[in-house]
Amino acid sequence: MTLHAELELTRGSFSLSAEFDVPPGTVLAVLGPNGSGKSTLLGCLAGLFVPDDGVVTLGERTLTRTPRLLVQPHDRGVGLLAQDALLFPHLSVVDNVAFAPRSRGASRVASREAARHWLSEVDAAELADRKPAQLSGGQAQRVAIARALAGEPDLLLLDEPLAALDVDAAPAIRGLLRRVLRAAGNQRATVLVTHDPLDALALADHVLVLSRGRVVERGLTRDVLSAPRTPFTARIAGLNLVVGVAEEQGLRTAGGFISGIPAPDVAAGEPAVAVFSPGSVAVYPEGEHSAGSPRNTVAAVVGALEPHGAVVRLRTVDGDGWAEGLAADLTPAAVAELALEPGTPVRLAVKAAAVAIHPAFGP
Amino acid sequence: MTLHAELELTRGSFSLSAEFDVPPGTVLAVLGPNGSGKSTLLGCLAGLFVPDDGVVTLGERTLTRTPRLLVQPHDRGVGLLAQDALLFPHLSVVDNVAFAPRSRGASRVASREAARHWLSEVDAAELADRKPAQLSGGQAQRVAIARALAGEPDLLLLDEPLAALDVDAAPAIRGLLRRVLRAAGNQRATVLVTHDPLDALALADHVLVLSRGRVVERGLTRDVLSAPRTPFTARIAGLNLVVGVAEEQGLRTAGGFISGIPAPDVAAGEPAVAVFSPGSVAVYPEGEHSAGSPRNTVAAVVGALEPHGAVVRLRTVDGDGWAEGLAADLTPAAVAELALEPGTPVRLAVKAAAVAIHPAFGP
Amino acid sequence: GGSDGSSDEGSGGGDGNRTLNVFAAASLTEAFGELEKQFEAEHDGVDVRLNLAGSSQLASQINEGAPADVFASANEKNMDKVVEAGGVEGQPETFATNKLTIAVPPGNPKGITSFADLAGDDLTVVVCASQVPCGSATEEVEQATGVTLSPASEEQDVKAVLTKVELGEADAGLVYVTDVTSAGDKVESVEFPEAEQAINDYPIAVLAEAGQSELAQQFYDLVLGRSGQEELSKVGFGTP
Amino acid sequence: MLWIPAGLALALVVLPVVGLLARTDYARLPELLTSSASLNALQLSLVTAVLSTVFCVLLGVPLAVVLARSRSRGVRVLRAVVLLPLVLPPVVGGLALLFLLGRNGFLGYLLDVTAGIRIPFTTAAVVIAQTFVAMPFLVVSLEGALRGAGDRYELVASTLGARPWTVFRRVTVPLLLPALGSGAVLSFARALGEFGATITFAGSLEGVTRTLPLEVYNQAEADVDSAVALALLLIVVAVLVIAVARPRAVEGRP
Amino acid sequence: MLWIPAGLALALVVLPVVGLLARTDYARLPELLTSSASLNALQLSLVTAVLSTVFCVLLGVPLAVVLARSRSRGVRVLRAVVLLPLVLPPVVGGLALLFLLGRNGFLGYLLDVTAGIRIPFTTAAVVIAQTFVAMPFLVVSLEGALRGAGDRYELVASTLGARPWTVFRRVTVPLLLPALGSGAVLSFARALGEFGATITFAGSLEGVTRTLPLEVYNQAEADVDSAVALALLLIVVAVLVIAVARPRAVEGRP
Ligand SMILES: Nc1ncnc2c1ncn2[C@@H]1O[C@H](COP(=O)(O)OP(=O)(O)OP(=O)(O)O)[C@@H](O)[C@H]1O
Ligand SMILES: Nc1ncnc2c1ncn2[C@@H]1O[C@H](COP(=O)(O)OP(=O)(O)OP(=O)(O)O)[C@@H](O)[C@H]1O
Ligand SMILES: [Mg+2]
Ligand SMILES: [Mg+2]
Repeated sequence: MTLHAELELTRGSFSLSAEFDVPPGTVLAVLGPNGSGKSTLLGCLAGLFVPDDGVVTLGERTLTRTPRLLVQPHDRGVGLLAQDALLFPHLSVVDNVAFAPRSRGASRVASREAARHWLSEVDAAELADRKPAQLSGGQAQRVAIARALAGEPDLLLLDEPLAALDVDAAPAIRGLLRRVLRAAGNQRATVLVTHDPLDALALADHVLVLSRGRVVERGLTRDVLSAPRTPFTARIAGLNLVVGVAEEQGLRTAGGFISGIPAPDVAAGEPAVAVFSPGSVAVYPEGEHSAGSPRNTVAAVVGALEPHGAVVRLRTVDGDGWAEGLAADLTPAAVAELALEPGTPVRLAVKAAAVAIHPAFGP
Repeated sequence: MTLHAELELTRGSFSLSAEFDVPPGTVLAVLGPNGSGKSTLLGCLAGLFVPDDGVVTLGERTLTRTPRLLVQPHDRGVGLLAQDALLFPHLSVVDNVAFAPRSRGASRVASREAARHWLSEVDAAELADRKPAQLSGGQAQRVAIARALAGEPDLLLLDEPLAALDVDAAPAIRGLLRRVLRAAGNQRATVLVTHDPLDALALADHVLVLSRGRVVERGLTRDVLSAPRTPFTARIAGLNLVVGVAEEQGLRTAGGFISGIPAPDVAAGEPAVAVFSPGSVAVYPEGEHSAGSPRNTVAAVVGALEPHGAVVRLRTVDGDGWAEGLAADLTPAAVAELALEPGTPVRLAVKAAAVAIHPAFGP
Repeated sequence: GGSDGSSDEGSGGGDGNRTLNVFAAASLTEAFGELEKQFEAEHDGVDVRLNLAGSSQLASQINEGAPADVFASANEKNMDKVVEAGGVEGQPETFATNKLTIAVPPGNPKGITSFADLAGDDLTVVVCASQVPCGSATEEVEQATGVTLSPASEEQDVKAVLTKVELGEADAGLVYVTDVTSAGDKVESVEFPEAEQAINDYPIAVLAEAGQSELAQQFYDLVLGRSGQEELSKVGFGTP
Repeated sequence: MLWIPAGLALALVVLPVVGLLARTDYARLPELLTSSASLNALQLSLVTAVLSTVFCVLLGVPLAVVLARSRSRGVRVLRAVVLLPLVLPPVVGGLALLFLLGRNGFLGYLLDVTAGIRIPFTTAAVVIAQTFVAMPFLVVSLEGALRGAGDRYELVASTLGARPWTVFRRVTVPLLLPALGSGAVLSFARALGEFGATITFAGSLEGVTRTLPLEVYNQAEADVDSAVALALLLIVVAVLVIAVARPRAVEGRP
Repeated sequence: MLWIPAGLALALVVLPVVGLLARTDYARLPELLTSSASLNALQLSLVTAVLSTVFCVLLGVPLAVVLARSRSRGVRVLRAVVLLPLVLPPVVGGLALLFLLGRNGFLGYLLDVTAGIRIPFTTAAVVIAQTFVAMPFLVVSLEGALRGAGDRYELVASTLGARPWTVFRRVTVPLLLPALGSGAVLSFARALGEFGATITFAGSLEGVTRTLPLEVYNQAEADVDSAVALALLLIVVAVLVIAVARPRAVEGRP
C-alpha cells in the first residue's frame, strides 16, 4: 500500500516539515544528523502524535488528517521499532515477540509459533524464555526487531534497527531485513531511519535526507548516495555506484564487466549495483598498462578536481563504459605528480576486493 | 591509578571470567560479540554487582573482594556511561551533567559551570535547559557522555559511547574522548566497550576481546587488530597497521615513508600509526613499475595465502621496510592471474587516500 | 446574677484562668452544654471543658490517667469500673434517669401501640446491642413481658437506632425518652408501661485525681441541684 | 541517614502495638476465639472484606487508568470527586448510602418497588459500605503509580496493534502489579477495619452484618480487655491474609 | 471498555454524595458555619491534619524507601508490621496509644516523671493519633510505586558519586513525586477524617482536641441533619485543601 504523508509539526524551537510517498513494496531510507526529526517523523506516521498540520494516508485509508487522528495507532497496521528497544519487562522474550500477532487476533499457539520463527530469524531462538532484564543490549535489540516484524504490518517503521549490533549480527540482520522487506509480492511500505549508508544501499529504494526538520535531498538511493548535493550527505555517502546485472564474480554493465565481492543475497542475472569508495580508485596515466592485482581497469577523462578535506576528489567524464562520472580521491601530491587537470585522459584501477555488489532496487 | 580486576560471575547460563590490569593514564578497549559480557564486566567494576568470586583494586584501594563490596559505587570515583543513556527525567540537561560534580561536593555555581563546559565539549550547549524527554536519541547520548565525563572520575567506564551518533558527531566525540582520555598527566584508567575497531584504534592502548564471557585475546591495540587470532576479531579488525613517526603528509617508518591522511589530532614528530585495510592493498608482479596515483609502493614477498570469505588474504614476509607482515585481500582470479604462491616476490601499492594516520599509544 | 455569685464562692473562685474537665456521656451533650454555660457564668475565669464520648471510652480514659475532674456516666457499669480502679472520691450519686420508649416515624404509619406489637413479622425493628445500656434495658423489658423481638439490627448506640427510624429505614426502634425529645418532630414516641421495669440511672462523681476538686464539687452540686435538674428534665431525663 | 526517620516512623507504628500486646489478657484469648459471636464476626469480616477488595480492584483499576491517562480537562475534575469518600466521616458516608439506597432513597425506592430488593440490614449492604470507603484508597494509590510510570510501554503496545482493552489487560495491569498489590492491601485493610459506614448503613446483627470491628466495639462497651484481645485477633488475621494473598510476583521487581 | 467499570466505580463514589447533597438542609449551613464550636473544630482539624501529614511525609518517605529498596530478609518482615495500624479498629488504636503514652503507660510514665510532659488530651495527642493511623497509607502507597519504578536511576546516581542521602533527595524523591502526592492526599484525608483513635486517646475537648469529625459526632447526638451539614463543610474543606495544596508538579508527568 502506498504511504503518503504531508507533515508539519512544531515542538519547542524545532519544527518539522516533510512530504513524501512510499510506494507499496518499497523502502524509504531517512537519513539525517542527530536531532533532525527522523524519530519524530516515524512517530507521526505511527499515530503517536498528531502533527500540527498534515495528512497521512496508507493505501485507501486516511490515517491522520489534522486536527484529528482518524485511525488510532492500533488500527493502523503499523509496526514500529523505536530507538529504545522498550521490550515489555513483564513478558518473556517469546511473549514479547508474540505480542503483535496475538493482538491482531492470532491464537496463542499460532502467535507463539510465529514468535519462535521470528526469534530464530534474528538468531535469538535460545533467548525465548528469558525476561528482557536478562538480555544484553544487542540481544534486546534483536528481540525488538523480531517483535516489530512479527506483526506482519502493512507499514513498517524502523528506527536505527542495526544500532548496538555486533559485526556478525549487523550483516545478518541486514540480510534478514532485505529478505523480509523485499520479498516477492510484498505490498508493505517501509520507512527506515539509519545513520549508515550501507543500510540505505542494501535496503532502500529511495532516500530522504532531513536536516533541522527540512527535507534537503531525496531521490533514488544510488543517485543520492553517489552524487550527494549537501555536505552532510556527502559525508555519510559519497560512494561510487555502478548499475548492472549481477554475475558470478561481479557485475555486467552496459560498458563492461566489474569484478567484485557479491553480497550473500545477490542472485546472478538480477539487477545489482557495484559500490566502491572514491578512496579505493587508483589513477594511472593513459596507456600505462600493468598486470597487477586490481581486476578492474578502465579508461576515462578527468572531469573536475575539487579539494575534499585533506584529499582532492577527481570526477571523470567521458569514460569507457562504466567509468563515466566516477569519483576518485587522491592526495594533492599525486595530482601534482600525474599533472592531472580537467581533460587529462587517465586509466582507473579498482581492486575487486574493494568492490561490493548489492542487489539493485527501483526503476 | 592502576585498575586491577579478577572477576568470576555466573548469571543463569552465562558465566564471565576475566582478569586484567589497566595502568594509570591508559585506555583498555573491550571488544566482543553481543552478549559476551562486556556490560556485565563494567557493572562489576562500577560496583553495581558483586561478582561471585574476585577482586577489584584501583590504585591502593581494594574496591571489591568477594563476598563483599568493600567500597560502594558512590565512593569509587567511577564514572559509568551505561548502554542506555538513562538521563534523570526530572532534571534539566545542565543539571543532569552537573549531577556528578555537585555530588562530589562542588558548589552549585561551580558544578553548573563545569556542566556547561562539558555540554559545549559535546556540542550540546544549546540543549542545556531542556528536559531529557525533549531530546533526540543522539542528543541524549551526547548529554550522557558529558555527564559521565563531568565527574572527573578516577576510573571511567564507557559502554558504546558512540552508538546513536551521526556521521558528524561520532568523529567529533571520538576526538573529544581522545583529548580527555589522553590528556598529559592524566592518571585515570579507562575501560571502553565498543563494536568499532576505529574507536579502539583511536582511543585505546590495549584491547581485550571477550567471547561468551571468556577473554579470547588481549594485547596492544595494534597487535591485536593487525594480527587477530580469532575469527571474531578478524571480522571486526583485520587491518594493516604500521608504526612510525607522524610527518606532514604521512608517516616516517624505519623502512621508509608512507603517505596518508592524518587524523586531526596527529602532531608531526609524534609517534603514530598508519592504518589501511587489506582490501585497499594492490599487488603487482615484481619489478613492474607504474607511475599511477598510488603514493605508496613497496617490494615484498608472498608469505601465506588463505581463503577469507569470498577473497584470498595474502600475507607478506621479508618486505622492504614497512612491507613486512602486511595483509592484502585479492580475488581468487587475481591470485590465479598473477600466479601468486608463497615465495613469489611482488610489489604492493596503497593509495594514500586509503591510509589513515592516527596517533600511537603504548610502548 | 452569675457574676455576683462567683464572688461568694470564697477561696475557690474568681481568680486566674482555671479549667474544669468534665467527662460526660455523649447523651448528655445538650443538657451539660447548658450547664457549662451556666457554670462559667457563675464562676469568673473558669473554663469548663466537656469531654463527650461513650461512657465506656470515658471510663477507659479516666483509668488510664486522663486529667478529669468530674465523671458523669450514662450507666452504673462504667462508673463502677472507675470506682473499682479507685478513681472516685466519695460515692457516685445518681443525678438522672432515663427510660425506654418506642420511636416511630411521624404519624406512626404501622400503628404501633404497645411493646408486644414490635414482635410482628412484617415490621423492621432496630434495637440496641445488649452490651450498651439501652440494649440491656431492652433485654430486661423483653424478659419482663415475655415478648421476644427479632430485630433487623442491634445497634451500637441509641443514636444509630434513632437515625434508622428518622430515615424511615426502620418501622420502629427502642430508644430513650430523651432521644425522642431531642429529635423534635422527626419521630414520634409510643410510650409503653413496661419501660418502668428498666429504668437507667446516670451516676455522677468527683474524681480522686481531680486537679480542681473544689470546682468539681461545685459542678457536682450544680448538676444535682435545682437548676441542674431543671435542665435535665427539659431534655427529657427523669429525676431520681 | 534514612534509617533515622525510618526508624522513628517504625517506632510510632510498632510501639503502640507492642503496648497493646503487653497489656493483653492472654488467658482469655482461647475463650474469646471460641465464642460463636467472635467466630461469626471473623468469618463475616473476612468474606465481606475479600469481596469488597475484589470489587474495588475490578472497578477501581479501570477508573484509575482512565483518570491517570485521560488528557481531557473534565476528567481532571473527576479526580477530586474520587477523594470524597476519603474525607467523609464514615458515619456520614453510611448516611449518604442510606440516602441513596435506603427504603426512601432514590435508588433504594426504585429497587424496592420494581424488584422487591431491600439492601440495608443485609450482608450486601456491608460489602457496599466497605467498597464505598475502600475504593478511593485503591484508585488514588494506583493513580500515583500510573503517573510516575508514564505511558511508554502502552504506546509501544498500541503500535503493535493492541486495542485499548488489550493494552490495559496485557501491559498496564501487569506493569502495575506492585502498586496494585499495595493498593489492594490498603483497600482490604480499610474494608476490614470499616466501622462507621457499616453500622450506619447495614446495622449490626450477628452473623449478618456484625463484622469484627463492630464486635470489637460491642465488646469494648462491656469490657475493654476483651475488646483488645479481639482486636489482636483482627490484626493477626489481617496480617496472615495479606501475607498469604500477596503473591510473590507482586513483591518482586517487575 | 474501560469506561464501563470506571463509570460504575465513579457512580458508586459519587451517587451517595449526591444523595447527601440532595438531603442537606442548606438553610442551617450559615448558622452552623458561624457557630464558634464549628469554627474551632474546623481550625483544629486543619491544623492537626496538616501537621500529621507533614510528619507522615517526613517519617514515612524514608521508611518506604528503606522497605522497598532493602534486600535483607529481616526487612521483609517489617513490611507486614507497617500494616498494623491499618487493620486496627481506630478505637483500639487509640487504646494502644493510651497504653503506651498514657500516664500509666510505659513511655507516658517516663515522660511524666522525667520531663513532666503529659501527652493525652492535648492537641499533640490528636496529631500523634492522626499520624499513627495515617502513616501506613503513605508508606504502603509509596512502596508500591517504588517497587514498580525500579532502581535504575538510583544506581546511575550512585555511579556518579552521589551518596545514599543525596540519591534519596535528588533522585528518589523527585521521581516519586506523583506517588508522593497521592500518598500525602491519602494520609491527609485519613487524618482529617480520623475519629475513633482521637476520641479515645485525645478525648473530645472543644478547642483542644475536638476536631471536626468529633464535632460532627457531637452534633449527631442532637440532630442528624446538622451533623450532615457539618460533614459537608468537612468535605468542602478537604477538597479545597487538596486542590490547592496538590502542586502542579505532582500532577504532571515527571
Ligand atoms: N518535547 C520536545 N520539545 C522540544 N523539542 C523536542 C521535543 N522532542 C524532541 N524535540 C527536538 O526535536 C528534534 C527532533 O527529534 P528527533 O528525535 O525526531 O530526532 P532524530 O532525527 O530522531 O535524532 P537522532 O538521530 O538523534 O535520534 C530534536 O532537535 C529534539 O531536540
Ligand atoms: N539477569 C540475567 N540472567 C541471566 N543471564 C543474563 C542476565 N543478565 C545478562 N545475562 C546474560 O549475560 C550475558 C552478558 O550480558 P552483557 O550485557 O554483559 O553483554 P554485552 O557484552 O554487553 O552485550 P551487548 O554487546 O549486546 O551489549 C548475555 O548473554 C546475557 O544474556
Ligand atoms: Mg531518533
Ligand atoms: Mg552491553
